[in-house]
Amino acid sequence: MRGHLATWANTVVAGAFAAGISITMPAAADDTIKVGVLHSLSGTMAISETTLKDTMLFLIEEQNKKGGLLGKKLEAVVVDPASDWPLFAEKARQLIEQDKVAAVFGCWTSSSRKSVLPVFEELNGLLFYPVQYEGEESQRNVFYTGAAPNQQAIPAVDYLMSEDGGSVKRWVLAGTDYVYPQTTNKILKAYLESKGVAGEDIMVNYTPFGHSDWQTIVSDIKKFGSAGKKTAVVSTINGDANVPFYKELGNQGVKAEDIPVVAFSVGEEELAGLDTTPLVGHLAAWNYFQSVDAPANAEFIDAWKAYTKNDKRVTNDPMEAHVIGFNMWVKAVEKAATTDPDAVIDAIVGVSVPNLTGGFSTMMPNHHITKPVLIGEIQADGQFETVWETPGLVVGDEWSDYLPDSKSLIADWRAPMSCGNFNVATGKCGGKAGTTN
Amino acid sequence: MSKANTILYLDGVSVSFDGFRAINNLSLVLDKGEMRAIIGPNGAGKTTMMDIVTGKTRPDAGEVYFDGNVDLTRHDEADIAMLGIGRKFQKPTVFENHCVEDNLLLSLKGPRSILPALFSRRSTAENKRIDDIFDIIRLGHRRGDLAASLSHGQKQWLEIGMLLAQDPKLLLVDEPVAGMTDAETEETARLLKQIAETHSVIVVEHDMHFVRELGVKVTCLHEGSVLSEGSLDFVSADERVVEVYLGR
Amino acid sequence: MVPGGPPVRDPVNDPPEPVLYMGFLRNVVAAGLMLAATLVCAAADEAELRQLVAKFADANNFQATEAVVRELGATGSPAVEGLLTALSQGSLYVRKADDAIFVGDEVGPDIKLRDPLNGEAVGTVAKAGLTKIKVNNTLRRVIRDALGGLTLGSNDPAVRLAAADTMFKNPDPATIAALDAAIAGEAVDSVKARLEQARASAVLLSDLGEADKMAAIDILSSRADQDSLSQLSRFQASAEGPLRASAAAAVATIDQSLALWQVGQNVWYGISLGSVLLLAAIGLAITFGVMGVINMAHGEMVMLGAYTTFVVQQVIRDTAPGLFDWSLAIALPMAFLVSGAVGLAIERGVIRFLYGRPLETLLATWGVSLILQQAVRTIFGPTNQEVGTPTWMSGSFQLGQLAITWNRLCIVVFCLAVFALLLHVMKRTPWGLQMRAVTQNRRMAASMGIRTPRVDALTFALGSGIAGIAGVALSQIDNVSPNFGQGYIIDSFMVVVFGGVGNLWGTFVGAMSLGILNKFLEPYTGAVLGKIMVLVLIILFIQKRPRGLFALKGRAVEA
Amino acid sequence: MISQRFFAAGADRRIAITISILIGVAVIVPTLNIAVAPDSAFHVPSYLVALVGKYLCYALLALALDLVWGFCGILSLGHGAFFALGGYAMGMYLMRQIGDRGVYANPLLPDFMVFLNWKELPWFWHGFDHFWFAALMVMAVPGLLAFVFGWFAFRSRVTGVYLSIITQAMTYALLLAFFRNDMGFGGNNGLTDFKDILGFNVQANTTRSALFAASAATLALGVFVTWRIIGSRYGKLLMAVRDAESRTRFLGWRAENVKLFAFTVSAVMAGIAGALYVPQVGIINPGEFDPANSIEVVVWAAVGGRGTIVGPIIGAVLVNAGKSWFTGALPEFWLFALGGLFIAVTLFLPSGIVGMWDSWQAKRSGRKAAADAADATAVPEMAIAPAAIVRGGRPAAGAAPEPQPAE
Repeated sequence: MRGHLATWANTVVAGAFAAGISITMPAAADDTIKVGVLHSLSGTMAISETTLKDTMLFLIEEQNKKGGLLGKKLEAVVVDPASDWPLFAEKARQLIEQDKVAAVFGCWTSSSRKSVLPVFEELNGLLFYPVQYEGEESQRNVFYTGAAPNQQAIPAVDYLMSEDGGSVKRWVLAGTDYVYPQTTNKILKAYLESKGVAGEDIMVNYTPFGHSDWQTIVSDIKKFGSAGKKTAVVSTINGDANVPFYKELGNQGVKAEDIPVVAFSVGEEELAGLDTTPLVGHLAAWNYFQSVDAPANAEFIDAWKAYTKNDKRVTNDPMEAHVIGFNMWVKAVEKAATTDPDAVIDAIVGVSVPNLTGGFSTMMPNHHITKPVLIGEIQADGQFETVWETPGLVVGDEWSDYLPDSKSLIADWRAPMSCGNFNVATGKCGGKAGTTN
Repeated sequence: MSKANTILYLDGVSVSFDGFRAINNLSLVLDKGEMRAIIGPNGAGKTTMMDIVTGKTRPDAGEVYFDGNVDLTRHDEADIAMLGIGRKFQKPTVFENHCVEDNLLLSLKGPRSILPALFSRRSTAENKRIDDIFDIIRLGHRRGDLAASLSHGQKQWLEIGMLLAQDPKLLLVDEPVAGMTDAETEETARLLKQIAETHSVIVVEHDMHFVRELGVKVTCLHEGSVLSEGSLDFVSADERVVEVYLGR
Repeated sequence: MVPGGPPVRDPVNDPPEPVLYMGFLRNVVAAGLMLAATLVCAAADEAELRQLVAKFADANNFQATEAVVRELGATGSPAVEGLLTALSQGSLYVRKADDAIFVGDEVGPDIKLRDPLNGEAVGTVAKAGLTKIKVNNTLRRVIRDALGGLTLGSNDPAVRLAAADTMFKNPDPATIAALDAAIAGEAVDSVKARLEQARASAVLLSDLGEADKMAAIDILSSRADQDSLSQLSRFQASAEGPLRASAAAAVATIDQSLALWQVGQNVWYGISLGSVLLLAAIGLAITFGVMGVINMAHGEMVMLGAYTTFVVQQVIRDTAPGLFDWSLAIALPMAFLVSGAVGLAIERGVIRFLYGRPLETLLATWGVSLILQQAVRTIFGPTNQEVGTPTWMSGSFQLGQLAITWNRLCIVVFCLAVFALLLHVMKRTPWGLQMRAVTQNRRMAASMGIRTPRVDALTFALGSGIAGIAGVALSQIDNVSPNFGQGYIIDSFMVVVFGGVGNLWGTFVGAMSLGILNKFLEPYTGAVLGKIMVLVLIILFIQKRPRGLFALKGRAVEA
Repeated sequence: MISQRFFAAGADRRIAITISILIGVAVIVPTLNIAVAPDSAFHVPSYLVALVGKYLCYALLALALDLVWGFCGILSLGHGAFFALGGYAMGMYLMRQIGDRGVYANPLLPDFMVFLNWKELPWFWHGFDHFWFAALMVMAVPGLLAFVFGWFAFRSRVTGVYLSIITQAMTYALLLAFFRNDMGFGGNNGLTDFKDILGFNVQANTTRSALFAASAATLALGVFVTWRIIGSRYGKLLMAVRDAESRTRFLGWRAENVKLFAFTVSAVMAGIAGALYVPQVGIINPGEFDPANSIEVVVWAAVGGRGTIVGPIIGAVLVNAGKSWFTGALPEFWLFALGGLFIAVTLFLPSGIVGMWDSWQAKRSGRKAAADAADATAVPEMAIAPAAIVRGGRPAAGAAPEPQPAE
């Protein structure tokens, strides 16, 4: 009897620790620098994030071809957080604590970023986050290489209000019901009202994730648009729901000339799943399009297609964000001559690297970067054609000027301020004042 | 008819399922302390009648009274069981994953709410009662075994034992000897007769030998109503009964 | 309608019959010419046109291009039609060498050039040697309006009708004269009616007299749709006196009739959503309802059907593009076979060992669904795959004030057909008889000589195959991605359980009522709350009828 | 009496061992984490503490589910909802503890309310600044939901797949509702960025170790409570309801109340598990309501062994450890491995790991049984695993498995 109990007890203990032991197994080799890749490869977000994992592997391979970093080879550590937010935190902890990665490139949704934030803060890791997001955040350990609302939403609305964009007077703000659209729409609403758009000329509509029956909403949009004033739809509809939305738009005959739809979450990858002929002319606002005519871009696309051995693989904006973020990190590590996070955080502000649209992007003290804003129209071949771009680069604005509570906040991670939410009105750093770790 | 001295009183009861009349204007009266055998071909409505008495099925029409003045149509199964009607199913239904003793323990008369069940200890009175029942159903040697391991006949007895533990005023026993050996059948008849000394009993059975052994008044059901009633000899002499059993 | 764009369903209510009207052709051409004559004093000669066209080379922003387009439109010359169409499609180029303008067709890395005015082939040039003239929405609109004026004289009634519609939506008092001419020359009644409506909308904005405007209000109120409503209400806001009153009355009438139509529209949306639910659930009604297998991999069967469609279309695109319109018809049997075969393999490999343990089938099929999802992800990649819509399924048509899209209509019809077929199989064929016999009394069926394991396997394969063909239809409205099936599995279970397990009609009524309920709630509560309310209603409904809508009644034998 | 039974033979002994191990783990692991130098071979890294702490919460959830599924036959596909509600109650407390240290330095409103322009704290957020209130809500909210839901469902005699599907509908509806930002629970992002719990920094190693110890101890308590429930007369009744519900009704028991009690207790346990989970993972968001999560809980219980007390714990720990390992080691293919595991378990281990172990033991001891018949009173725990006996009321003897229409 005793023997069997002992065996049984062993099973429990062994089971409990199996994970830890086996994860520790790949012992860290000292001659490599590890880079964590934290993108979902399964579950609902795999559709968007898998490409970013491939991008990172590609960039690391390219860097190794150039001789690595600080004389060492780079080594990618890929994990699958499976679109499960708490799993993101677990995996982030594993990457930093167990695998001792020098930096992590990852996350897509705001929830996943929010879930890993405390981990990066606690363990003093580095996260490069490549996706456009709602802003209202600046964290010492995170670098936001995607667009803040002022680098995407506001220029898009500006364009539509301009004569070129059709002098739009009436707005439908349609989004998936989560934080990014809610915040973006709040900012846009405040912005539109500041430009004299009446409340009755703004229609806000939210749908659940993965919404697939768009009949009612598209017909509502049509109705709203038939009031005689030029109408446009600003879509913050999340990835998955876009395909059925555009299919319904096409079928109900909503033409871009009549009611253009400008989207912030629809890129080349999403369009790859669609016949775009009926959608020609609908818009997207990004900081990068595959179709951008720049030597750097052409070179990147060729190398990417060669790497993936797939002539049809498209590129998109979050990929460019990773390219910029990765190059910035490389440059900062070279500048600091170490991968130590504190040194990299100090070194990276002000680092400037070429982006793929033919200019340079710079890491600002608020850990957001400068980017051009491009407005593109969907073409029949599934690509975008740039119809407008900002004359210069736009600095990512982490705290929106159009939200009453964040108006007076700024972020500056350089010493001596070193604060993510400094209130210029009160002269105080809110929240985690003086947190250096 | 007066309900006063009856233990069970059914008058004009009808019920139908999707247009099929399972019970059709059925009237049946059982006196206190009486044992009655109910026979009838398949589909005569025997089990449905029991469903009505025990509250499982609500009648579409008619009166069902228990103990003279309790309207059974207003109560559900658990209420009716607490009023003092115990039922044994056609297919022996015991708690297969409990030991025999626990089967009886759960059936013992007593409070039926959750908290007492959660904290109660077994009392000496309960132990005594269980021992008594084991004496009656003669399963004392199997008390620690899983009910699932009992033979078919033993399960039937266990179920009867569970009914006894409930201490009901009226027992409804559905085909107690189905699948039993002759010896077991005899034993069961003895057991039921012993029970009938202190309880009112309705026995539904096909086995005529068994019914004869019980030696009680017989009611023959057909198509949901009473076809014939009286002693077994009287009923089996009834031409209509012969007809429904043998066909034309 | 973008001229020269993809063939779009003919928006004419009564089918146009150009042949019938051959006799009037001359008239029509004459009218067209007359119209051109009224637009400009004299037809511009070709040299002048070429001069105008050459201006595109210098136009380096949208406004400049727009100005050129307006000038070209103002010439009224039919010759510029092709040129403008090409511009709106983005196939007008400037040759870098000499700033000459051409219409170009992409042929691989090169572009075949044509003369912008007479369309004669000029030669082929590498892409690098040309600059495309960029267009945007605003410009496309301007072009469309310009073409609207030009195409009023077209030979094709459909084109004239489109032109009338464009002019209706962009009323301009300056066009009244042209419209009058067009109306006078128009022989097709439906086109004439639209022209009159276009004229009426222009009249409301003009400074014509009260009588004219009254007549215009009448014409518009007879149209009674959203557009005429908004034009009338705008007019009402600015008008005075009797005009205002009669416009108000017209607005009220239209409002009322539109409200009625709205109910119809909601019913249609509901039916259409219901048929999507039904398609997704109907296979489950067999595997779950009839066989009792809690098949969590059902959604993946639907997904396999959608991927089969994708593969079929890929093959057709590569080998026989002409067959593309038939791709769905070809995909249907393929999807049935693929999903059916996978279902058969699952039944033989896993489920048959688990019969009688329904909750464990849940576990095993959950595992199967994970494997299938990941397999598809590994083979096809995680991103959406493009499943094209055959031309006959694109676009929409108007039935009164109901906008009905062809793909939804096809799905509704298809769904009813599948349902009818399945009913027929279950109720009228020997196989269906065996299936029912086996599910009702297995041992009896076995002793009658029915090979029950075979019936089990085929029944499961049938359910899976039906899920596969549902995937073909659903690929037309949703993302084709590895997560495709996940979106339908919960809804499918809700439908089957709501309708009553084991009853095909229950599934039908369940799907339709949930669909319609959802669509009636949506306008009031929004999509999210609407869905939550439907779920809560299902929970409450199950309290009322614990065995679903169409529960089998009777003396259920209970242990 | 209790101590006597506690150290009795057979199943009870197993419980005693489990509780001892859990309490041992609760003491030893934090000690090894805090007191032992990081370079020592005995040091338990914080990463592992957080990970295993998470598994223990899952184990408690699986145990809660097993109380209703294994012992009462109610297959709830919505237990994740109770877990998440408990987690939200705790998350609300943690949010309120942030006070004015949020990014907007608003002393009253959590950050997500500030940037969505909320002006005042919604009424249901009041009280959550007190730990006792939050602790009460951790139990009361899931308990109340389960009570109301169960009261209606069991009274209407909704059973079998119908019940399973409406529990799924419940969690799905809650998922959609919590996604809505208007609900005031932070929408998709949920509640995060916690600072303190009871005045201690949630990110500190000591706090994490304390939370770990609390989880292990709570799980031990959960095991104890479940064991006491199962061992009582009510526990017997619970299984009686599972095996022959109508029989219990005809014996005068109110089967709906029997189920309702177990369902409510189970929901409360799940809520507590969620409350312990949230401070350890640092976030609670509507993803926890995902029906797929609830199905996974069922899978854990089934893998470990349904209808046993230790089974779900082993299942939860093993499956999650496997998931942690696979997602790191085979990021592209782990779903194949996980899916394959589920299929293999159902095909080859129909009564789970513990069930298989027991039947193996039973076989072994069966050989000794002839010599040692006196031990018959010790009922092996396997006996209450329904999988081993009769399925769907059909005699197991010799009958080939066959499909049955769902009820």
